[in-house]
Formats: sequence, structure tokens, C-alpha cells
Amino acid sequence: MQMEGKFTLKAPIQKLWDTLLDPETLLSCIPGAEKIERIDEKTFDCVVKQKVGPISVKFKFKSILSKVEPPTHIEVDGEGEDIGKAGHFVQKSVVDLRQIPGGEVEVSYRTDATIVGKLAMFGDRIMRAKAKKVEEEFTKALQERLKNVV
Amino acid sequence: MKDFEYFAPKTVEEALSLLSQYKGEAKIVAGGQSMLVLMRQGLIAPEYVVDIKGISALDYMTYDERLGLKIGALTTHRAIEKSPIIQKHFGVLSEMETNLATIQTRNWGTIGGNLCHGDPAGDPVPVLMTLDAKLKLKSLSGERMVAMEGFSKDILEVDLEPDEMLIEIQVPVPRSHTGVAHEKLMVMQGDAGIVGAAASITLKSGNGICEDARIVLSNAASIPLRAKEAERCLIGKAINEDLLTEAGEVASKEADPPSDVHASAEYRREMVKVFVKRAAKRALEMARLR
Amino acid sequence: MKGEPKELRLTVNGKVYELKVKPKALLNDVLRKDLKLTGAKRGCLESTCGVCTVILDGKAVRSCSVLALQANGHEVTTIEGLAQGDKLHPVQRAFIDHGAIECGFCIPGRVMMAKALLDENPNPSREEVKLAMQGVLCADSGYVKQIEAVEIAAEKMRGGE
Amino acid sequence: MAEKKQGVKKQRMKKQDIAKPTVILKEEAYSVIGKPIPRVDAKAKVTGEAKYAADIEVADMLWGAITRSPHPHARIIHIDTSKAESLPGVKAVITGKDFGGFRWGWSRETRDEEPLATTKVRYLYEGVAAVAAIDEDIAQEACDLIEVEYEPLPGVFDPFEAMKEGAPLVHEDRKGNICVEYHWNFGNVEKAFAESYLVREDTFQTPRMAKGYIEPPAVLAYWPDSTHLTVIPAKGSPYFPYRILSNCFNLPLSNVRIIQPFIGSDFGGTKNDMVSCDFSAPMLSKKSGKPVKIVYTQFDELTTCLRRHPMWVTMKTGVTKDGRLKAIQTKVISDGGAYTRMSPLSNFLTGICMGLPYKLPNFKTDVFCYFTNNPSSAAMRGHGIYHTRFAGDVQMDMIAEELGIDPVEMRLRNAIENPKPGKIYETINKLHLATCGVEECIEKAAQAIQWEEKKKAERVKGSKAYGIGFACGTYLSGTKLSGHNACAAMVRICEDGSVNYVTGATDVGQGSDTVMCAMVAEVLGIGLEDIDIKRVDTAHTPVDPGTYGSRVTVLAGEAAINAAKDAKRMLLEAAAKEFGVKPEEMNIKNKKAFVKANPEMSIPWARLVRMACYTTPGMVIIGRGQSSRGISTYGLADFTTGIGDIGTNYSFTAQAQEVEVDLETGVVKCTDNSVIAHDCGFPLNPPAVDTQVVGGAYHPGVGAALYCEFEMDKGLTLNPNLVDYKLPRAYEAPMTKVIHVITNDPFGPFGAKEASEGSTCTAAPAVINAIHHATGVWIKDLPAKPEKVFWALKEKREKGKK
Repeated sequence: MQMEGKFTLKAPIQKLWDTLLDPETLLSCIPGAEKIERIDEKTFDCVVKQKVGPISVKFKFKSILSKVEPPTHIEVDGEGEDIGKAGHFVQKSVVDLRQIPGGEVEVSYRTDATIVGKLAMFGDRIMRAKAKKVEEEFTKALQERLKNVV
Repeated sequence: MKDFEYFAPKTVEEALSLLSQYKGEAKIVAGGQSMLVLMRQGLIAPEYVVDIKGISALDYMTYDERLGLKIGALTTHRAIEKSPIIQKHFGVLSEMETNLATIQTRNWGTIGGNLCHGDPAGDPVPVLMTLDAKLKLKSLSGERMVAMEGFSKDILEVDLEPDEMLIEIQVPVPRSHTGVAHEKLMVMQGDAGIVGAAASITLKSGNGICEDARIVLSNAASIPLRAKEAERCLIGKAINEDLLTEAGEVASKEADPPSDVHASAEYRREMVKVFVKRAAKRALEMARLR
Repeated sequence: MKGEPKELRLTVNGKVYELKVKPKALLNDVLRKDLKLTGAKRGCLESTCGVCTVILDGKAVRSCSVLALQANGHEVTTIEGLAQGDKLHPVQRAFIDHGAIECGFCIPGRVMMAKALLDENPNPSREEVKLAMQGVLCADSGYVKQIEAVEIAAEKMRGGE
Repeated sequence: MAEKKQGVKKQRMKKQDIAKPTVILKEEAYSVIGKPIPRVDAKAKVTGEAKYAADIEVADMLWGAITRSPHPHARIIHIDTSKAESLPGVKAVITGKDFGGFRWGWSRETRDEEPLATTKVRYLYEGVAAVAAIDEDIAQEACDLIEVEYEPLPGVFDPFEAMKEGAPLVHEDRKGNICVEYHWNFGNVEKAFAESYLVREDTFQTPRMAKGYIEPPAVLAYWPDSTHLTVIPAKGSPYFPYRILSNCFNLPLSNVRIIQPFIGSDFGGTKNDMVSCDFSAPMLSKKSGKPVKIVYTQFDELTTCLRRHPMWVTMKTGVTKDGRLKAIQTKVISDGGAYTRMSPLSNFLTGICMGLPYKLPNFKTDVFCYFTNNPSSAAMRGHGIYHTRFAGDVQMDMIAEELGIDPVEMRLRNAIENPKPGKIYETINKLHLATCGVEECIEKAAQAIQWEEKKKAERVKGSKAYGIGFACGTYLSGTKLSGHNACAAMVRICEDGSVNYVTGATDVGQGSDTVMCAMVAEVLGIGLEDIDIKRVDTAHTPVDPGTYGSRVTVLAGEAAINAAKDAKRMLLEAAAKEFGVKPEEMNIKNKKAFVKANPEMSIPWARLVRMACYTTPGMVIIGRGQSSRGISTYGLADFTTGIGDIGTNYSFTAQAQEVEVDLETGVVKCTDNSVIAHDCGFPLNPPAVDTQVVGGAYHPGVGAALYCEFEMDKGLTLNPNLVDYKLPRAYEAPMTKVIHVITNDPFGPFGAKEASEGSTCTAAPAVINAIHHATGVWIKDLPAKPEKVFWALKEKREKGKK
């Protein structure tokens, strides 16, 4: 399941970078995020709750910053599973920050996520629709948050 | 499947008190044609199941020239499909049911269960929205009426409190010179539409100008989507081929369709054009005859 | 208590059964595991293939999509209850004589589907037969002879068989 | 010296094979076969009495379930089963280690798969452990409690990734991820292309497909004692598990008992090869000391079981000005999935029959099958041939269009003529045909669909366009493979005149039990009702390779005839004594033995049998029959060169199909204007052949053309249920007509050849050709789903505008 997009913000790139990597930011922006803890330089411990109608899942997973090039490029690998064993989840995201004229920064992201197990019995119809929503909410929240960076 | 505690109330009141007693932890099962699959797949494991299928008081259809159509929430799809009343006054409902899944599903599945499941690919919601249907919801704390439009909140989510249940669907008497049609893109007969469109057209008597129009799409957004812009380009005009084409194009701009194994979002947008036009055209022809 | 077995009173093929089943038990489980009536097949368990089709109060349903307790106090007919002694039901007869059977896995469900159709509509159009057969998947018959067999049976039944 | 011997041997075999064709009587002389024969198992199936694997229960039975990997490619670091073991109701837990390093595969060289993975998983949901518990739900719950630590590895998900320099290796010891490759060259294609009037090259694609049977895999296993294993599996080839389980559990074959239940279709692959449940149930039973049953869900089936190979076929064809084939060169790339399985055969078959059904003087092929981290690919109806026949028969229409030749005419010009009686046609790679009805098939199909009128008819009606397409197909019958392809049969005459027919061959729905009984009845001169067939039980029935390669009727059928003749001989010897004549002067017909010269001198069947059994010297009459054609070295195909016979004989098909295309949506439907003319040599049971052709072949072919395809995302199947994975249903089923073309093949029983597998190969090209006839667009990659057709139409319209 691939998702990508971009948005621009008016803020100093370094500040955006710092906020972006701040667990606090992610916690407040990722829909359903219950816990995002930085356990070392590269690793985050996360718990994210998601709900599709009657179906609720709670993914416990580790996100590892597999590649970090401040202040322009991050790669994150996540893997974990639902505590109720409804599914196993693997995800890789790449985020690029690019200075563009007018003191603006273009934030572009590419995410590739796979969910297997019981949740996948559904086929991908519902899951893709849900993922699309999560993506929209996340980027919206993130933009809100980053606006206030300035 | 996980074990659960099971209740089979025989009356609405019993059911409602169970729901309020186990608020949130209880799941209603009616025909269970959607719910049981999720339970079997281990995607939901309710502590308590309130099986309302046996509440015969909610299995009825009545029609009154003034009050319109009332359908009990536990009326099966098959009963609606076969009902002479429905076929006489709301042919579109019967036709929609004929293309809904298979006979076995329609024999056991209920209209209420379908509406409350909130699947954006479902056919009944768009059709009932074009018919301007209302829903009667009930809990121990009382009754409330909600419009079919607005009942769907998100994928598989509807405007229903944990202690509430759907009691009745009410459909107003069709206005004169009104035609309603439903069309969907099926690869195989009985498929959920890759996209679907229901349209209702009301003409001014005499001059044939479009007085009112309703167009609702399935599988074109995360909830059944009312294509208001498309409606606007028909209302107040004498509808012709070009106008129908335009309505389709406008609707496809309003749509925010998903991309999945059956079709890409781009293709769905194209199909919205085709099916809005097909549904509206057929509705128009019917309106002219009435 | 969660999972506690409940009383189930069920009439199957004219015989009354009284047993206790777990609430989660599907009608398909009870027929196959408790009553040892394995005619109704276990196919997809996802309400798609239809080989588990039985007749419940005169209507064809998928026994994998009905909780056994939902059938409490109701009447079920399975393929085992269709023939009267050695006399096969006209649908069964027609399926044999017309050579509409291959591996046979979908046949019990399909025959029940066809019976329900003909009980409700003695003179179905080909369209109506196809719509009914749509509810049961077959891998290897191509449906042609099955559709024709249902039409043959319909004719026989109208003739009073 | 040795070579010389070889040569001599070959010579001898050749003589025998060609010289002794099965005797064919005139059709009207038959009293049982060639007429509609009600299936011997029909009543059991229509009353629900027929027991399939999942229907069978034994006392104290446990239910098993399998723990599957959430990674398509990962190293297994550690498996902890303790939590599962301590769950109440759990009776046994196993992992791959319990199998002590056992691996199996299609041939000795390809044993690359374990019952449950021990060190590495190679596709998503591969089994890593299994549980037996007192009920299904507990078993499933226990599976979730098994903790497996994995080290995920990068994977490859299509052959083009797999072939890349430095791509991750699915099997460390298989460099370049090559599973199998073939390079054959017959004649001189370069020269032929140079001389051709037109040379055309296209690439076609066939999708990853499910077998489409409705009965998911199921198995029940138990150990009557510690040295005997009994298994009741949903397997169409019971002698596969018989051999494989004997190796796996280190038991002599004599102690492995496979009891054959009714089978809910096969179609190759999963139901004759093994899947993890087939090993896990016996092992769990061994460990728990109780019978264990495992029934797969449709999800297990659709995500882990064997599929049809997706293939990319690049075909280059040269023709003369008048459309005669001069040369074909193919390059085939296929996705074998995680394990070798039957890929060597599947890929071999893409080339071996290219010399059929059209005359082909020059042929070159290069076939590459790659390992990927997808579920394994394997045999499926129309095995191998389906892919290249699709390419060939669509490209033939493309060429016909360029040359302005009618597609039917083009096929007639290239069709192999039916050899004169006693003559043999040899293809460029030495396949041998005694009969070939393709010409007659083409003529009859074209005539039945009114080709000439239809092709001129107005195509566009409103938003719909109509078109007809044509295609031909072929398939081998009575597969010839070295090794275990001989088979036998027994005809046991009971003293009361009733007869037991005992065979190792399995009826998976194709109707072989019925035609076997019919052939025995025909030979013995008695009625079908006098014969009882025993379902396969490896403890009692003679070994038989299995139900694949359209071999049962042709090979097991020959054994049946020979067994019946053997029994008849014994009976006639007794009768001859009675009448004081020679046995060969007597015959049996209509349940009466009589002296040919004087039919008045006769004795009824029942008395004949009693006399033969009782009067001194009384005998126990057991007729034995063999079929050795399956391993006859005459022309036995050589995998490295692609030379030699893969079949005992070959069936032919021509199909004409009309389609309706919705120009606004791209939805394609096959109409009832649909004809299949099929040369199965001689239809032993005509209605059964019809159902086979329509259901077992044509209808799945329509599925392949329009609906069936696994959508994948990095090893994950995105449509793992029968709602999202579309199988055509009754409403989509065209009411096809079947025409029998009778060629009476001398190498088949009573002239029979395989019925219908060839027809699997004609539906897809016929439909695609029809779509082109209707709309002018070519769909080169199957299936022609609405969206695909829609964009193709749009592109064509836009080109048109320019």
C-alpha cells in the first residue's frame, strides 16, 4: 500500500526538522497515537490505536530511523503487530524537506505500508480507504503543528 | 470465533435495556450477513451479542397515501424485493434489492443491518437518500428521527449510539412527475458496485423543467456521497443529453473515490460520469411517464 | 456466562432435535458436527461460495452465515431430507439424468437453492434460474447443464411430480 | 555398444507401440459406451451421501491449525511454543524441526521445500508451526500464541526483479534465482524469418490464478499403530502423498494407507501435490496419539496454495504472404514463486506442443522460470500450453488482420491434416499423431456460429459493441513421463456375477469412474449396473500415478480394458470347455456367452460365472490389466532437447465466441453465441465430455480471459476471498454448444483421447480476438478487466481523433 504527497510551509528548515523529529510532535499528529517514546538515538517505541467502524486494533511497534540527513532527509522503518493479533504491520517512510524560494520549505513524503494477517482477510478495499484517511489527518495535523513553529 | 454471551430479546424494549446495560460492549446482530463474517475472521470479538433477528415486531412494511412507506428495520432484503407495495410505489427499491448480493444473503439479511453496517459500497443508502428517507432510532432515553443523508459518518461508521437501535425506515410518498433510478457497475451480477449512482428527478408538471434532482453515489467516497453540484446543474433546466453529460462530469469532480483491487480512483471518476448519466437519464424517462 | 451453551430446539428434515450449543456455533457447525449431517458443505465460511446452503423456514440461506441459535424453534431442510425414501426429488432426478454433476461439491447447496426457487416460483424464466444459481459457486460444471436441469425439474414438477 | 542396444530397444518399443493399437469396433457395435451414461457416483452426490475429506470424522478426533509467517522473506531466529502448549485444550504442537530435516520436491534434484519452514520463510504465510487441539477455535488461538522471532529479509516479487544482478536470493544456492530454464532450437528460425513475408513480435501476459475449486484442502490422519499411517486427504492423486509421506515418516510404502474420499475438484497443483496440512496432520497425530483433522479456510487456500504461473510470453512469428507459418520463436519468463514444485514441467510444457495444432517447420524457444517470494506456482488445467497457445492464437489473428486474411481461413491453411489410417504425423520436435481433428473442428465451429454472416454483422449497437473471435487449442493426453507412470487395474468377478472394478485412478469429478466401469462392462458384455467401483485405498488398489496430464481415461482406461479382457479370457475358457470349442470361438454380449458361429449355443452370464468359479477346477477370477504407454520409451520426451512425445495421443479444439463490450465502461460479457468443437477421439460418455469441456475447461477459460487474477503487493495477496477474487458464476456463464468431432485414435481406449483440457486453452484467445473484432483494441495481458479495456478504448478513441 503506497501513499505519497507533499505540502509547503513557511518556516526555517532547521526548526521544522527539529519539530518533526520530536516525539511530542508525532504523538500529537499521528491519529490514534497513544505512545511514542524515543528509546535511543534511532529508535522510537510506539503504540497506535486505529478504528474502522466496529474493528479496533492497537499496533505496538518500533520505528527505527534507518537514515537521517539533517535537515533534509529521513527514512523510517516501522514494524510491529496488533496486541489482539489481528495483524502484523511493516512500514517504510521517506520524508524530504526542501528549501524553496520565499523562505518556504517543501515537505514531501512517501510511505509504503503492508498489513498482513486477519486484517488482510478483508482484502484491501477497507484498509486502503482507512489508510488514506489516516494519511490525510496526519499531514493536516502536522501542517497545523508546524505552522506554529515560526 | 471467540466466545460471547448471547441474548435473543423478543421485544424492542428488552433489546434496548440489554444495550444500555452492556453499553459499548454489546454488539447487535440482526441477519448478521456482514457482522458474522467479521466475527469469524476474528476482527471483532464482542463480549455480548444481542441477537435482534427474533424481534418479529420490527418485520413489517406499510404504505399510506399520506404518511408514505414504513419499513421495519428487520425486514429482509428479499421481502422488500418481492413486496407488491414496494414494486408498485418504489420500483427502484425492489430493483436495487434484486442486484444486491445473492438470494441467500437477501433471505436472511435485513435492511436495518445493512444500513447500520455503514459500508460505503452498499446500495440501499444511496437509493434511500434519493428517496429522502428518514430513520427512526430508539434508546431507553427516547426516540429520534435522523435523515438517511447524514446517517453515514465514516467507513463502517454510522450515527448510532451504543445503546441505540434502528427501528424503522420511513420513505415519503413520491412526488408526482418524479422518477428514481439506480445504476451500478457490476463485473458480476450481485457485486457491490465498483461505483453506483442513484438519481431522482422531479419535473414541473407541463413544461418538463427539472424542479428537483437528487443524485447519490456509492463507492465514490468514504461515505455515500450526495452530488449536490451535479444536482444543481439539472435543477431549473430542461434536461437534455448534454446536460446529463455535464451533470456526470460535475459529479465526478465532487467524488473522492477510493483506489482498490477492483479499480483505480481515476477509473472510478470516469465511471461516476457514466453512471450518474445513466441513472439520471432513466429517472428522467420515468418522471416523464408519471 | 461467556460461551455458556444454550438450549437449541431445531427441526431438521422433520425430526426434532434438542441440544445445547455454544452461542458462537454456526448453523453449519451444528448440522455437520452435532447432527452429523455433512450434506451441507463447509466451503468458504465467508458467505460467498454457497455450498453450505440449506432451507430455513422455506427460504434458502447459507448455513455458514446463520448462528445456530438464530434457528432456534425453526425448521431446517438439508439435502439429506430431500428424497422420500428411495424416491428422489425431481431436482435431484434431473441433475442425475441431465448429467449436471461433476465433482459434486456444490451439488447439495445448489439442489437446495433450486428447490427453494421452484417452491416459490414453479415456472421460473431462465433469467430467474440463473439469478438463483448465482448464489452457489461451481468450479467445474460450467453451469449450463445445471441451469437446464433446474428447468427440466420445474417442468416435471408442474406436471405433478 | 550400449548405444546400439539402446537403439535396438527403441526400435522394438516403437514396433510394439505403433503395431498394436487398441482394437476399435464400429461405434454402433458398442452396447454401453458412446451413449449417455449416468454417473456411477451421481446418486451419492445428489443426496449428500458422498463424503468429502472435511466431512469425515473419527472418534477422539483433534482439530489442527497452522501458524504462518507474517513475512514474505525472513530468517527464522527462534520459535517459542511454550505459551501455546500450556493453553488448555491443546494436545500437540509441532514445528518444522519435528520433521528432522525432511525436504520434498517434484524430482530428486528439486527437493527444496520443508513441511514447515525451519530456518527461512520464502513466501508470506508460509507455515512455521502447527497445533492440534480439542476444537478448531482453540487450535487457532494457540497458533496466535506461538512466538516466532524473525529477521526480515528483502524480497523479490516478480521475475524481472529476481533476474537483476545482485537481487536477494530466494534460495541461497540458486544463483540468479533461476528455478528452471530451457533452450530448444528446431530447424532454422533465423533463415525462416529472413524468408518470411511478414514477421511480427508481441509480448503477452498471463496472470497469477487460483485453481478455483470450491473445496478447500482438508486432511484427516491417524496412526492405527506406531508403524502404520492412515491418511484421508482431499487429494486427486493419492499416490503422491503415499510416496511422499512414506519418505517423510520413514515408513515402508506397505504401511502407508491413503484412503480416497470424494474430491471437490482438482485442476492440478495443490490437490495432487502436498501442502503443509498434509504433513502436519500426520505429525500432530503421531505426537498426540489421536486422529487429527485440518481443514483449510478459503483464506489459507487463496493465500498459500499453488497457483497458475504468471508468464510473459514474447512471441516472434514469420509467415508467408498467404499466411502460412514459417517459424515461431518464443521467449518465456515465468514466476515460479518460492519453491520449485512443478515448475520444471509447467515451463517445459510451454514449448513442447508448439508444433500443434498448426504445421510449424521452424521453432526456437528460450524459457526462464525464476524464484520469487510469492506463493509457489504449479500445474493448472491446460498446464503450460495455455500460456503459449494464448499468445499464438491471438497473434495469429493479429497477423491475419495485417495480411487481410480471414482468421478462420488462416487457421485452416495452417491446421495439421488428419493423418490417413495407419499413418503418423510427426511434429518438428517429434510428437506423434495418429489422429488430428483440428481441421474438422475449425469447419464445424465456424459453421455452427455462422462465422461468415456474424463477421459482417453490424458491430456497434448504442453503447455496446459485439464481436466474434476464434481460437484453436490442443492438449496431450495420457502423459508420458519416465518413472512412476505405469498403472494397473483388477476386475474381480464375484461368484454371483457381480463385478468389482479395482483401480488406483481417482475420479476428481471428471467422470473417470463412470467411463472405467462402462469400458469394463463393454468388454465383459454385461451392464453398467453389474459393476461396482472401489474408490482408491492404497492398501488394496494397484498403484497409479494420479489424476493429472489428462492421463486417467487414456492410460488407466487401457488398464481397465486389459483387466476386463483378462477376466473375460478366463470365463471363456470355462465356457469353451462346456461347448467343446476354442475360447476364441466364443464371445460375451448382453450378459450371455455364446459360440460366435452358432449363437444358439449360449449360456447366461450368471451361470457362466458360477460354473467358472465352482466346477472343477473352480477358479477365483481376477483379471489383471496394465498400461505401460505412460512410460513407453518410444518418443518419451527429453526435457533438455524438447524432443519426443509427452502424450500418448493429443486432443484438439476449435472455439468460436461472441462478446458484448460496453464501450462506456469496458465491461466485457461472453454471449450465448458460443461454440466449441472438440476432438476427443471418441466420446465414451458424451454428456460427461460436454460438462468437462464446458465446465472443466471453457468456463474457467472465460474466467481467465475476463475475471481471474491475484492482485499482489510485495508478496501480499490483496484479494484473498471469493468476493474480491472473481470467479465467474451462473449468471456470467454462456450457454455454450459443444460439437463432438470423432477421430477414433488408435492409441486411446475405444479410440478416446483426453476430453477438454485443451479447451481450457482456447477460451482466452477466442475472447480476446472477439474483443478486438468488436472494438479494434488488443488486450495482450489477461484478464480483460473493465478498467483495462476502458483505458484501451479511450486511448484508441484519442488516437482516432488525431
